[in-house]
Amino acid sequence: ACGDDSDAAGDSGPVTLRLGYFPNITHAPAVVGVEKGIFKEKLGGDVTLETKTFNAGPAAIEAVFSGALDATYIGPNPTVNAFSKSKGEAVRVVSGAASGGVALVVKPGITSAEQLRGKKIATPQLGNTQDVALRYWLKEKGLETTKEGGGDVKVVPQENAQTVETFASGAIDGAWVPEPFVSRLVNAGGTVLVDERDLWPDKKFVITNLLVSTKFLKAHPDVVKKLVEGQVAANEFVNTKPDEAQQAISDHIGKITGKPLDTKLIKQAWPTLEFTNDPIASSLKTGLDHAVAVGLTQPVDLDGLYDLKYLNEVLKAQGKPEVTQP
Amino acid sequence: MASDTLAGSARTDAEISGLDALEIAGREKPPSRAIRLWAATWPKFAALALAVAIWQAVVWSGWKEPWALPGPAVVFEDLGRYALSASLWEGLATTGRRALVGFAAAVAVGLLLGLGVARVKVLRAALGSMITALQTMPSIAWFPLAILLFQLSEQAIFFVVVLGAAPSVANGVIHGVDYVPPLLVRAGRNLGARGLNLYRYVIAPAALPAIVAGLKQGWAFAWRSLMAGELLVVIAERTSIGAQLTYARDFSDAPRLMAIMIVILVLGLLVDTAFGAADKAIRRRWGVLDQAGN
Amino acid sequence: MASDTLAGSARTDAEISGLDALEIAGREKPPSRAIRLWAATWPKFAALALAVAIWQAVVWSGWKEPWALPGPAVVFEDLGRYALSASLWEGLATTGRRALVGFAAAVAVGLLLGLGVARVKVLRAALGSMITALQTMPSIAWFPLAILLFQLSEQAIFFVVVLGAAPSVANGVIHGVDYVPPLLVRAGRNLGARGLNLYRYVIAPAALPAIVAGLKQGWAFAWRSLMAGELLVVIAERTSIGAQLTYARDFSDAPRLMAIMIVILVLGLLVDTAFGAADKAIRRRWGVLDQAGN
Amino acid sequence: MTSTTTTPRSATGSVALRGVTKVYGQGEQAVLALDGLSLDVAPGEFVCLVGASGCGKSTLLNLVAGLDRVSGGTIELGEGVNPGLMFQEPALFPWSTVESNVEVPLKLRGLPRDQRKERVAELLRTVHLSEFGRKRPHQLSGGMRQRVALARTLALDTPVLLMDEPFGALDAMTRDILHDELERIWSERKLTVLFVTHNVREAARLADRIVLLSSRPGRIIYSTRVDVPRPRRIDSPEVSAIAAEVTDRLRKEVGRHGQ
Amino acid sequence: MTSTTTTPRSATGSVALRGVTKVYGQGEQAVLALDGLSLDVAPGEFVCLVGASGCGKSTLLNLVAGLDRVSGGTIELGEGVNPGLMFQEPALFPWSTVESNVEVPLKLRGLPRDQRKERVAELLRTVHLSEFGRKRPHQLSGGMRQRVALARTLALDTPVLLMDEPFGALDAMTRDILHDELERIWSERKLTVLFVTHNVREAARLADRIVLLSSRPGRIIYSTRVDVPRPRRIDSPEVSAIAAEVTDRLRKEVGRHGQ
Ligand SMILES: Nc1ncnc2c1ncn2[C@@H]1O[C@H](COP(=O)(O)OP(=O)(O)OP(=O)(O)O)[C@@H](O)[C@H]1O
Ligand SMILES: Nc1ncnc2c1ncn2[C@@H]1O[C@H](COP(=O)(O)OP(=O)(O)OP(=O)(O)O)[C@@H](O)[C@H]1O
Ligand SMILES: [Mg+2]
Ligand SMILES: [Mg+2]
Repeated sequence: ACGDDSDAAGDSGPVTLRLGYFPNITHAPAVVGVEKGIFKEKLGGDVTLETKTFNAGPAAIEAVFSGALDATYIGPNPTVNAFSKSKGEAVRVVSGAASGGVALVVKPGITSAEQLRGKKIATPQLGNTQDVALRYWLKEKGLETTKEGGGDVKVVPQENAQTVETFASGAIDGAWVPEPFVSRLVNAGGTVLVDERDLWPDKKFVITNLLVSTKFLKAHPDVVKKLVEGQVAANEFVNTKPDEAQQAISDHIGKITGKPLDTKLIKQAWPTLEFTNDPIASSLKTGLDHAVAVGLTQPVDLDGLYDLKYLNEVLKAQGKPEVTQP
Repeated sequence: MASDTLAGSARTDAEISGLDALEIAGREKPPSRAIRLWAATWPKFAALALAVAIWQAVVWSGWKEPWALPGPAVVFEDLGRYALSASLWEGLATTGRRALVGFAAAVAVGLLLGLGVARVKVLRAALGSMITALQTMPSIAWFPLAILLFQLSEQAIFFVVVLGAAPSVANGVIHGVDYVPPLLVRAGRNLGARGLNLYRYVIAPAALPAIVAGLKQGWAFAWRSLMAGELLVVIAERTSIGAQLTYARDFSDAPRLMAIMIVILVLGLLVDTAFGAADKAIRRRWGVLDQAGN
Repeated sequence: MASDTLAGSARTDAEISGLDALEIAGREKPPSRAIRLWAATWPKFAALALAVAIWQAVVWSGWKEPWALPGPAVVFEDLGRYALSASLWEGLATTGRRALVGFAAAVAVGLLLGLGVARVKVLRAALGSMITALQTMPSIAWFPLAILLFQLSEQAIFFVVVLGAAPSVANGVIHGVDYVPPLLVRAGRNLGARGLNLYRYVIAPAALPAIVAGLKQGWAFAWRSLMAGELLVVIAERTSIGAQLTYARDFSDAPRLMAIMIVILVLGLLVDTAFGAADKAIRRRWGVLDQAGN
Repeated sequence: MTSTTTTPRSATGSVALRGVTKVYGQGEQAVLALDGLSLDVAPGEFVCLVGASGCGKSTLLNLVAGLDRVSGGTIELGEGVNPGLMFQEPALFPWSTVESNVEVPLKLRGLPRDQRKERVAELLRTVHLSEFGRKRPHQLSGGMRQRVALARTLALDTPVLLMDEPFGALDAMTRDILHDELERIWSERKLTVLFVTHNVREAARLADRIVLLSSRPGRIIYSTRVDVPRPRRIDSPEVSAIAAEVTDRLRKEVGRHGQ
Repeated sequence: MTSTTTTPRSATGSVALRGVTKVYGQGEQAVLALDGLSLDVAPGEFVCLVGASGCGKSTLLNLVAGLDRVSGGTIELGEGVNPGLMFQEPALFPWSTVESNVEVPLKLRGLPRDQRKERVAELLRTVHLSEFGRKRPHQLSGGMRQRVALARTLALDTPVLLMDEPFGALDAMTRDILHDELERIWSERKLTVLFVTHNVREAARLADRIVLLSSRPGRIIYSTRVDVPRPRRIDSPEVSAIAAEVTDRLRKEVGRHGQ
């Protein structure tokens, strides 16, 4: 494992950075950064970049835990799980990547929370951000839910792919899901009842952030800084040349899945997402509070999760506004 | 102790190789029931102790961080908590019921399919190879169809379980029927067994060992399909082992994951014990028990 | 055509039940190779045509929206596009290589494990029941361990495949060895076969049918484990059938999903044909071929 | 190979073979086991088949029992007759006890349970295995298995019995006893018996007629009536004389073939 | 059950049984098959065992061959002697051709390929099955299978041969021929033979000594030397006389048992 072989915090010698991400629209900066060679360029000749793609968070976290991965783009839930399960030791968030892109899509005809009474609403996974967001929102609207799926509104956690199938077949009445599933449900005849951005201050909440293993961060802070540079540059690219970025995403997904993703779908989902370097730490914290409020988790201490020093150095050097370190 | 031919003759001793010695040792009559029980039990405990010891040693070596690879103490502590919680027992109840119903359905389908394919030429030509092909289809490929057909009901889970396990059972039946000694089939026919009676009196009992083997493989397929299928439908207020397994992984909860793995292993052991007893009974009847040395 | 005893005697005709008639029909010598080939082929095509026809009928009935259940035309069109694209062939190459290597490893492990457990009493007592228990462990439970042990390399995938398939192979071996007729073992021993030679000349060939059956089940387990394991990690933009299957589902791409299912079925059919040929060769040698009617 | 289709005859217990030919395998591998064999067995007749090893005796019985198809010629049996065949090997069901093995044909005939039990006990007594009813085949000696097979075949209660070396694995005494039993049953039930044996004295002891088959391909080369009055004794001079004559013929045949 | 441990003797080919007891099963199910049987076979001796069906003859051979454990007593064989056993059933390997079946013991002795082929051909000639080398067991007749088993046992080339009704399924002529062959091989190679048969004439034709076993449990009740000079003929008056005497004894034994 290359991550462990240079324990001395030296910056010399060849280093391999093993980076994980999902071939997915919410991971656009990662996909574009890899596809367009932005990371390679920023990391320079001394650092070899190895990329791995994942289908779901747990495997990525397992890889980080086992030392098979040095950094990964990942959603807020696995981030919290990795941090809390390792008692705050294993991982650090060094940058944000994306915000937004989540909505409650329901069958046409449902126009208010009250109409959801007795209905079945899907979420990606019990206790994940979307699940919590749905339950908290319902609670605020005075609708009870239970962890086991009972209550006024029946919450059914299931894989997103399956949500599309069950929504299409009429087995569920709606779903609180991230992109690109929002767009896909809309295409399957759904209407957006709640755009989650509307529930957050500044319409911002984290959907993807960049995580590095603490070990790697300690051993190669310089490499992490270069990685963050790459992330910032990738976001720059994504935000300034959306068409090219969308094409790159489509091509990249095509390489892995054997079929390029329809750019129409990407275009449709694009406006709901915001690609920002700010990890929006407050939204993660708030989300956790909500989870505690709806009785899904015990309080978790997130102190020390964020290490935004490098991000702020990079932003400062580029004359961009820094983000607040919580 | 009785002396014997082999011990009494030097040449044999010299020629006996390691494995042979074990085989012959196995053939000796055990002096008592207690010793027999002990002989059957201690290797299990030894194996278990060895496995736990190696595990503990690896953990102590500091090879991986404790959150990546928790030690036995942590896992067994979590297992204890898990065993005291309602979720294990409720999960077991739900999953166990589904496993039994699904497996029963799979066995029914598999037996019929297997018998049909094994003895009816046209069916064999048409479906024979399809059975293994179906067997290789991963459960998730059936999920969309399951949902189309059964929506979010338990039937969807059973559908996946049956599609996973029935081919295995059918293959066991076909294999068994294919290798029924022709002499016994002839004997049965001559004794007046035709059609269904031939199955009942000759083919089924002759194929029984292979059918039991097929059932065992089918159980494994059924259980694995169930573990996947239980994610398909998380029915209101009903927790299940399959869902708990995935949640443990989703939450990166290594101790709980390993606790559930232990539960699955224990269940597997229990089921195997049942199959093993059935198989042993058959082998005793057929007179092929002694040779294997137990 | 030759007349025969059964046709020549009215009593038998009257007594023959439906199934029996088919069996007897099967025993008649086919007049030529062409007709034999035709007899083996038409039921397959008939079954295929029937399946496609039912599918088309369901689609035409408008039971489900076309994007939920696409019709044969759409799927076959997509299959054509898929077959012309590089991704199918690259995926097949990657997955096929993994399947072969993983299966080979599983067979090696399974055979050794099976032989050891079948013949060494202590091992059987210690590990016998564990084999089925391991078999029931779903692949996803092994993923964390696979990553711990092998990081994100292909070995992690092989690990999952071997853990999935080896128990199945081992169970086949154990079953085969358990049912070797004791008379043949005695004959072998008396002819001077001890230790390894006894395996080589008696036990292995006698258990071969059951071992082949175990290998077939093992292949199904290996393939399913592989389909799951390929999601574990996608190495350096390398596409694979398993990844394509899951992504097709993730993207709700029903036609592509069904196209991949067809590819998997065809692969399964090919593999089964190979196993079937091996089995038929064995049955011909053993003289148990005729009875099954093909 | 010529062949004709025929209609069943009415005489129960009669067996008629017309130009029966049997070829095993195909092409170069083909073995001509029987070549145009014709044989008429009258109802109630006891015919012993004698012939060299591999000359087609078992093949013939299998064909008459309807377990194999003739390659040419026809075999006619009385209407509704299902001949009982005692195979050359015991062919017992290894998964059942001795009792259950003998019970199978009774069950298949739908006999009620108590009648079955009674009949099984009676048959096991006939073959002197009453104490072994609850044993399994693998716990028996070779000769015992053969006797169980005999009991099972007798349980069929058919008018035509085909027996393939039924007493080959038995000692002389047990065999003598079973000869008497078989003769008794045969005459009581007026059975037609086709009996294969290598023991020429046995043939002379039991048969109305002895038929000698030639070596591959099997054809009838000699046939003789045994006119010794019953009851006969296997070591009586008359039986010995007949046996000597048949042995002589057999010797000539095998000798001819050997050259 | 008493038992003693013994040291191997030196005389190759000798077989010595001392108070051999064999019990099958346990508890109530137990069957006493042999009860304190003692028998000495000198090197080069041809001993025939005769006894009623189920009296323990096959059991005895299995014990001598080391395939089963005695329940009491000891069996001593010459140093390094591995007796060849021809089972009551052919026990051929169904997956191999006739040739390969016969070749197995030669392979296991590590004979080079061309010597093996030669020896197999010679053995198949001995049992008159040269044309059937490439067939599989299921394509043979019962008697043919038995002859293949004989060839395979002879291929073992051991000084002690145990034969369990080796010619039971053969016609008289083939049997005569094989008697001659066996006698030739026996005298050429100075074999020790323990030969189970139900055919008392066969015993008188072949044996130096005939041993009669009682019915369950098996014990030796009678033993006689056959002093007829070789070569003998099976239908010679001397052989017949001995056979008659043994039959008489056997009859008495079975009769006694029957009461
Ligand atoms: N299934 C088969 N396939 C090929 N050849 C066969 C088959 N069955 C029998 N034969 C051949 O047919 C011939 C006659 O065999 P059959 O068993 O009828 O002889 P048999 O007269 O009963 O001999 P035996 O007295 O030795 O039992 C033999 O040459 C044998 O090799
Ligand atoms: N495996 C076994 N389990 C229980 N009993 C057995 C077993 N094998 C043999 N016996 C019993 O031991 C006795 C002797 O059997 P054995 O086979 O030695 O007889 P045999 O003298 O060879 O008879 P035959 O002439 O009929 O072959 C019989 O009563 C038989 O039932
Ligand atoms: Mg025969
Ligand atoms: Mg015997």
